Amino acid sequence: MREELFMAGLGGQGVNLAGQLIARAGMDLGLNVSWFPIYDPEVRGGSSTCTVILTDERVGSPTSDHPTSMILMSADAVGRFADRAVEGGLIVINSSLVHEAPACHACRMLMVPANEIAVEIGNDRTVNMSLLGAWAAGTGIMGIEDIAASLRAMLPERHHHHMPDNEEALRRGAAIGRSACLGDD
Amino acid sequence: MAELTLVNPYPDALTGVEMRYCPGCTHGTAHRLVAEVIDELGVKDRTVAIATVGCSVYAYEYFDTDAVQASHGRGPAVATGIKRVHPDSVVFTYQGDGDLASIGMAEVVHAAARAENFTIIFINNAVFGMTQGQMAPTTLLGQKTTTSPRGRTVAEAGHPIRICELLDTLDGAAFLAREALTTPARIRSAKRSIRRAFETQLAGAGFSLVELLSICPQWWGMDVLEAIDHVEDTMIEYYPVRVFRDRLGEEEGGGDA
Amino acid sequence: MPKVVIDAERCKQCMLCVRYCPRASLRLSDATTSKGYHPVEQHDEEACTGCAICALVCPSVCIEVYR
Amino acid sequence: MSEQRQRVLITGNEATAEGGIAGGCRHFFGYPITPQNKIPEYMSEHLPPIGGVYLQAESEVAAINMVYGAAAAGARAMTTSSSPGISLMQEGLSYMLGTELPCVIVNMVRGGPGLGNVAAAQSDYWLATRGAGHGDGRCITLTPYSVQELHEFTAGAFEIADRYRNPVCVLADAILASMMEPCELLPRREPSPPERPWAVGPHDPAERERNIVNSLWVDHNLMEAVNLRIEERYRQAAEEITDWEEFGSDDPEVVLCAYGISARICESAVGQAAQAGVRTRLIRPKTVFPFPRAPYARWAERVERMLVVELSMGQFVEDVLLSVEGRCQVDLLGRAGGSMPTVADVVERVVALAGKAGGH
Repeated sequence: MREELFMAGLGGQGVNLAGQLIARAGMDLGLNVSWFPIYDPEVRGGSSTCTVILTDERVGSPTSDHPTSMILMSADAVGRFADRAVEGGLIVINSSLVHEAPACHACRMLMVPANEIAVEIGNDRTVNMSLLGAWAAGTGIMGIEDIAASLRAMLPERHHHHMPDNEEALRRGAAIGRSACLGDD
Repeated sequence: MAELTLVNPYPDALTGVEMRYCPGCTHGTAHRLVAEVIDELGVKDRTVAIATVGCSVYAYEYFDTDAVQASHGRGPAVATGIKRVHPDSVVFTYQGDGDLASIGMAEVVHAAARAENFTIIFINNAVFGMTQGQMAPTTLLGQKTTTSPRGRTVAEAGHPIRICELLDTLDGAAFLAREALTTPARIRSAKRSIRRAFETQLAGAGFSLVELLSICPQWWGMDVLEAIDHVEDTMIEYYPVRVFRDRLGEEEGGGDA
Repeated sequence: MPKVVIDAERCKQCMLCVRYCPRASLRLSDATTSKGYHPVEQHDEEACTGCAICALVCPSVCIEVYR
Repeated sequence: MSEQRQRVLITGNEATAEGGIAGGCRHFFGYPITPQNKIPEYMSEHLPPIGGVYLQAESEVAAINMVYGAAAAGARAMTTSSSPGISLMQEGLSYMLGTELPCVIVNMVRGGPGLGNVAAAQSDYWLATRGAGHGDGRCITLTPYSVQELHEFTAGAFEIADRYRNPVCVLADAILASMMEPCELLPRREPSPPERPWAVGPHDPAERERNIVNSLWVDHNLMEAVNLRIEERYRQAAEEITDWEEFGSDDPEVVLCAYGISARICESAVGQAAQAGVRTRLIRPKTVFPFPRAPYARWAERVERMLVVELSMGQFVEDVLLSVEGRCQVDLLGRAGGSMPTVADVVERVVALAGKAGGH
């Protein structure tokens, strides 16, 4: 098993923290993991990217030429990176900022209105969480409770009052992920 | 007839190795004064001398203390490292004007700004001696050197640097003085300042530096006595001899003793 | 009577002691050191007060003063 | 949280810094430069509370000379930087070689030459293995390829530096510096370096003569003696600490040669090449000075081709060439300036080489 997750979005969307949560959860599940920010030298300015490798073998390269899954959080990210996904891979897209799904027929797409969900929950900081929830449900590698546990572990104590909002966002994302997967089948 | 006693015993903090300096070179005087102060303060066994690069490169052969040979200009950085490992050591660097005021300007300024608790003996003879007479940052305007053969001009080489005045802008400097190794009175005064600098360090008060106006008959093209007069008549005019800062004295509520 | 002892072999003939001796009791000798210098000698022992100024100004640290 | 071996997800920079502390370093002198700023940041947070010293120098030139002073005074001292800063430290390193002092420096290599960029590169291989400034000395050079190894190698570097009285360079890169991986932390060792009878500092004169830390030897015989002593230590080090890892097929058609981050790419390529029908084996040095010549010499007898993958235009390959001594063909896949080959790039070259090899 080897999952290569690539994440990209705008600065401030919590791309790197989201990637670290996955890596941490993977580590706690006993997998070999790596997390690596910005490997593409053309990634500059207001965007940020990271790559997470989850595997039960040696991690090898911490970068990924053709990710098995992607979480793309902005229109810019979709435009630049969507076509790198491996055939049959999963792409989770923040449909709040991306109105058209990319023409990538060989991939499974999950459209998650992450900003709207965050507004409904009443916490802007949860945008990345619904996307992670959808990714978890879409890949089946880990449960949202694993992600919530690593968030609790990594979040400074003073921010723990945000946990319920984050868990809610994870659940809503996962619900979208599950329904879409059912639809695929 | 009363028994005669030796009034100036050879300093314990000097090895006795014959110093390889030119006739009349005041490096020898400076070495002796520093060594006498080390003896008087009884700190020889915890003193580390930092020899640098220049005519005094062999300082570690002359001072009978632990010693580290530093690269050109880096004495204050090396001293910082030692002092941070052994705060109870007594550390001094011995640097010339090329070493301190040219290549090592950053190190001395930052050591002073950090209030590093060590002492710098700064020999200013306004010329690079060891490399055979080139212009130093402290070379006076009009002074001929092997790289200012028509005399130093502002247009070509800018102005000489006054180190004490420059460091006097930094809060971390606790003792700053400029002395001259020319006349008996000035040499006595120089020793008082050197002692004060070491006392400043022993009190943990911060950075101390004594600039010693010195002669270089060889590269000034003068005999020894002419060179001494040159310091008195010309050099002191640009480099005033005085105590710039004595924080220990200020704390003691009095002026310079 | 005070006494000045000069380590002639280390004297480099710089003349600082000669210049600053308040009693003019020092002078260059005719001797030659192995390095080719004429070392300083005390020619007027009667005049010497043992003030040690000669030693104070000597960069070669080669003068001992007894008093 | 106080168990001996805590497993944490941390960046390479943090693992390096904690490795230094674990190795007994309590004196850190540094100057900020990307991509290793997390190291001085970490040290500034963690050293003072345990009685250590963190000092931000005014330049890399000053930083290495502070390390020189601290090492002369007997401390386990360390500095870290990235390529342009390491260039500035060459003078100080040369003095430490000349005075036979131990220290640890870490170079998180970035793209160059010049100011370059902050992407990963391996173009300081020569600087690390041949460099250390002027004169006839070198840094013992370790090449970790994971966050765990950054941690362990940095900690172990102090032992090696002490044993051979020589600066030890941990040579990594911008990716290893910034990536996060699980890392089992070593317990923090007390700063108890071996006896240092040569160190300067306050002492009882009845117990030892004064110490002089010096590299000025005008008498060429004395200067040569220093060099011969250093050379003898390198010979010893070659016997005692040379280290490497091999991974992949026991009957390879092509042997891959890479260290550090390139070895990570090659590790993935070993698997993908197998899927493409080509058997490969990776030889990955963990030390590059001393260089593990033996495995290269051994496999050179058994394969026709080796492929060297490095993020530089042919530096590491020279040590491979010196090791195989012409017994097999050595090809180079080099990228420069912060660019990296993909796993697919490596596999493509391997497949092409295997084709050639089979054709003989």
